[in-house]
Amino acid sequence: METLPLFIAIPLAVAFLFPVFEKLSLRRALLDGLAVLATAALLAGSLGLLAQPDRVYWIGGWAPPVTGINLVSDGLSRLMLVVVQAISFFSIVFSLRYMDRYSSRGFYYGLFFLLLAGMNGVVLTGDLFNLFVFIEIAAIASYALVAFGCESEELEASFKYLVLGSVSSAFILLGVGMLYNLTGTLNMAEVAAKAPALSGLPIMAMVGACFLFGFGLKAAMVPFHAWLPDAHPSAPAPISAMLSGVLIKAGGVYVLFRLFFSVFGMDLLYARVFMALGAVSMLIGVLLAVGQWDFKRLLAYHSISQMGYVLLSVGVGGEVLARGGPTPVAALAVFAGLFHLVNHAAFKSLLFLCSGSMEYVTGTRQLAEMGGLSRPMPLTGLACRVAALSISGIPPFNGFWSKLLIIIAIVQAGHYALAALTVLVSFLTLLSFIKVQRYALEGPLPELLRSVREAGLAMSLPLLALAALCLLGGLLLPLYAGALFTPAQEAMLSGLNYARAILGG
Amino acid sequence: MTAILIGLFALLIFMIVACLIAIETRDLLSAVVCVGAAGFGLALADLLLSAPDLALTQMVVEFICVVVLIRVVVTRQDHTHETPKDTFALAAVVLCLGLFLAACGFTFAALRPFGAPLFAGPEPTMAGQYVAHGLPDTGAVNYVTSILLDFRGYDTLGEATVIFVSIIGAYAVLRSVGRIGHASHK
Amino acid sequence: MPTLDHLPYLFAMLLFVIGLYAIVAKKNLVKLILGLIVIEYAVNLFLLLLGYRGGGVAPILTRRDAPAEFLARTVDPLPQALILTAIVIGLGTLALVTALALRLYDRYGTFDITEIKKLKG
Amino acid sequence: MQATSESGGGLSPIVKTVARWMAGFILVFGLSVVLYGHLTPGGGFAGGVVLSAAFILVVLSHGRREVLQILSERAPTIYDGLAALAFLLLAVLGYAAGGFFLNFLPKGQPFQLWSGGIIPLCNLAIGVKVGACLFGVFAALAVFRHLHQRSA
Repeated sequence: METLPLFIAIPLAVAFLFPVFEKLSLRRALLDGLAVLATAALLAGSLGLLAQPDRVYWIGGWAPPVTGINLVSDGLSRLMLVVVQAISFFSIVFSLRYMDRYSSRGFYYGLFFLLLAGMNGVVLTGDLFNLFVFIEIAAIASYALVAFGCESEELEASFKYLVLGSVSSAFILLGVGMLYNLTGTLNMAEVAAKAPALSGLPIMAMVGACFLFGFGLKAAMVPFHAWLPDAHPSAPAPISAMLSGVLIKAGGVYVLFRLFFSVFGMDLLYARVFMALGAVSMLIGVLLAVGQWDFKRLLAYHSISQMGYVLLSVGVGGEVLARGGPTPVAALAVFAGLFHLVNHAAFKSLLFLCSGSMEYVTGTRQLAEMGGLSRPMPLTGLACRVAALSISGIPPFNGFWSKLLIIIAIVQAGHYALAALTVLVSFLTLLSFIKVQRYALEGPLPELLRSVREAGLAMSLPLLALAALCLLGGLLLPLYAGALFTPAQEAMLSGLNYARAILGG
Repeated sequence: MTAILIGLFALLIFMIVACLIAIETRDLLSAVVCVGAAGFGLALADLLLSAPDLALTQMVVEFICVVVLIRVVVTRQDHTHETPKDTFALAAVVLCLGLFLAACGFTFAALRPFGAPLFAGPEPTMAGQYVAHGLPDTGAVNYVTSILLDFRGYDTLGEATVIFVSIIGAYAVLRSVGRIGHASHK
Repeated sequence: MPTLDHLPYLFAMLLFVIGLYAIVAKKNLVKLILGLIVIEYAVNLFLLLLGYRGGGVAPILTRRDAPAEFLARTVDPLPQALILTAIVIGLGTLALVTALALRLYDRYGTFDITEIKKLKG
Repeated sequence: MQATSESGGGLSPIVKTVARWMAGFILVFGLSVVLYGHLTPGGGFAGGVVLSAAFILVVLSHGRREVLQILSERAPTIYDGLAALAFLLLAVLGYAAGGFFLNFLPKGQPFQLWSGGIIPLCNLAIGVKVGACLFGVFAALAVFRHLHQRSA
């Protein structure tokens, strides 16, 4: 029995059920149980998929020559699938308690599962238009979730996010239309098979620009980042963890990698654009983050900066590949980028969940109003420290290893200035997290917060689990790299072989 | 072909003028009506370009959109002063958009000319296969429907989901009480 | 440079640019929504133009048609299916954005985005 | 018309009766657009929008207060969810029969209402879904205004 469609069918079925459940006024425990069970099953399924070989599933039985829509499980999509399921599982467990602060639990779960279904659809699909449809599902669910608290700032952030997101979607659809006109197909593999004949035409630059703008906006790369620092902090904390932890990756960076590596084929121009976007995002993001006093807003700016690392590293890999440089260097750069992507998902979600835990008990997100929280909240304090050490790149946590690999790869590729920039940005990241430690966790406990306690096991457990992942993710890398990263890295490096593998030519 | 081109350009110019009026007029109600008119023009263009399914859908969707938007606008007073921002910024915006349009004009020469898509040529295309297999394999004589609900039924599931997301989202946003307990004071 | 063959595409893009202009330059929430609608029209029109075949007939078989001859004359049905999907997605976005705009109006008593920023203070 | 429905009173009895009759005709027209979607222009989406228009007409003519008495806030979302589930179920039934979204029913004779396998059923599910959804959005924006939260 083929399991790939279940990654979309299960979250959709669960999401469709929630309005019915609300009508029936079922007990809260039942809703919670269903949500946890569904995400846990999906997580187990995605881990099980890791052991299986690459495969393609043609929906409705329409395989070439009558090309229907296909689901593709290759190294890269399996990697993203695991990350999405893992973060969504932890976020749901965290929500059980945290969402007490909000009304309408049924709507919340409904939107959450639609967001999840949208991301799974994006990650698995092998069809350009289908990609657009599922990106819209994820995006519209995230617009609504950003405004879920119904406070004025949240509504405004959501409006801004929605307008910019819709414009980016329009550009994506334009790009899809042009590609369809040129190739007569929407299937990514078939487009990839025809792409070499089209390369060099000016229209391909237009198509590339449309996709770069569309997905760059969804990934919040720097010239297009204006919405993220408003939108991500406005959402409830588990949703911020989902948006920063996985949505900007699954709906932005992943698609950029898929399109530019597997469909268009990496060339020097695209690689340089990737590198430039990555470097600029990395620097501007961290510079804007240092001055922030709102904890979640600070984290949101760091998301821009950390995704810059990923794009820069992968861009360097693509550049080495395109100019015919040594393959091991390209492989290392791509590997480091993917490793950092996964690490960022772990520590950034952890940081957002920590901020949620602190907000839950203190009622504020302002660093200046907090202080000394590590004493009344030892577990949250510990998790928050681990995450801060990870994101600043302190050994032995996972962030250190991925940043080290990125810097080694950039040096080997001969870009010394970029390597120096990466080191500088790491240093600035460290500075801004020293500030977080200093004001939130250390120092005297303010009068108002004398009575705060840890918010309960349901909120602490996901924090501790993610903190353990941050520690072990780096130390145990040799054990799981072969199962998780190597196939993904190979899928990206093999470039246009993607088409051959799917079409069986 | 010439008659269709003339009709098409007339409709396009009508749509562009209607949209420009909609964007520049001060009265929101007339702006909504103008966009509705442009949508009506689009429905006519659909009919002209042999897409009756689209014409029907566009027309009914247009009706709903305009009713909803008018309902929103009509009872609410608006005091927006569209004072021109800063002439320099506005000029920069217009320049950027003009450059984008020029880039389109330059690069579109490589697209298939209007009226002669790949589908009409001898090359095998996705749509060509759908049309060849549409009647024998799905039994539907409306090819758009057979594509929507059979060959690409999965897309349609996604689309039905989008509508579901948007209504759940709209209901979530319209809740009168969002937060319980102490709201986060910023 | 484009000839008459590509001119319809450029008209669709002109419409697209008009919508973008509304989104970038206007300050009224309703105008922003109208800009989004115009952009959606433009993209739909662009896709439709891409699929048109000169002298084509609608992709619906009638009892009078001979199937083989019909297949050689029909316009490309695939873009039409895509546009139907895109129309519905646009409708969904419109519903959500209207709800947001209404809610913002209830909070601030205005559709003016600069006023909203000011009130937030 | 807008002003009266705003205050909740609705229009005169004659208008209400005519509107109800009209709504009936629109409903039948919408259903036929839905059911004949695989034979003529139309289909689930267009037909669903027509269905919602019938209900919207009734709401506009009868006014807020009367509608609120008979309509629960949650009704549209429930029908929406159930219809979406039905559509998903069709896909999953195909899955059980051999492939996700497999058209597993007999295709029938062309030009007959019962042809196209699962296509008419899909159209019906989508029609109900879109109708419920659009009516729900309209009702949320125009009738309910502020939804009362109910903790689940």
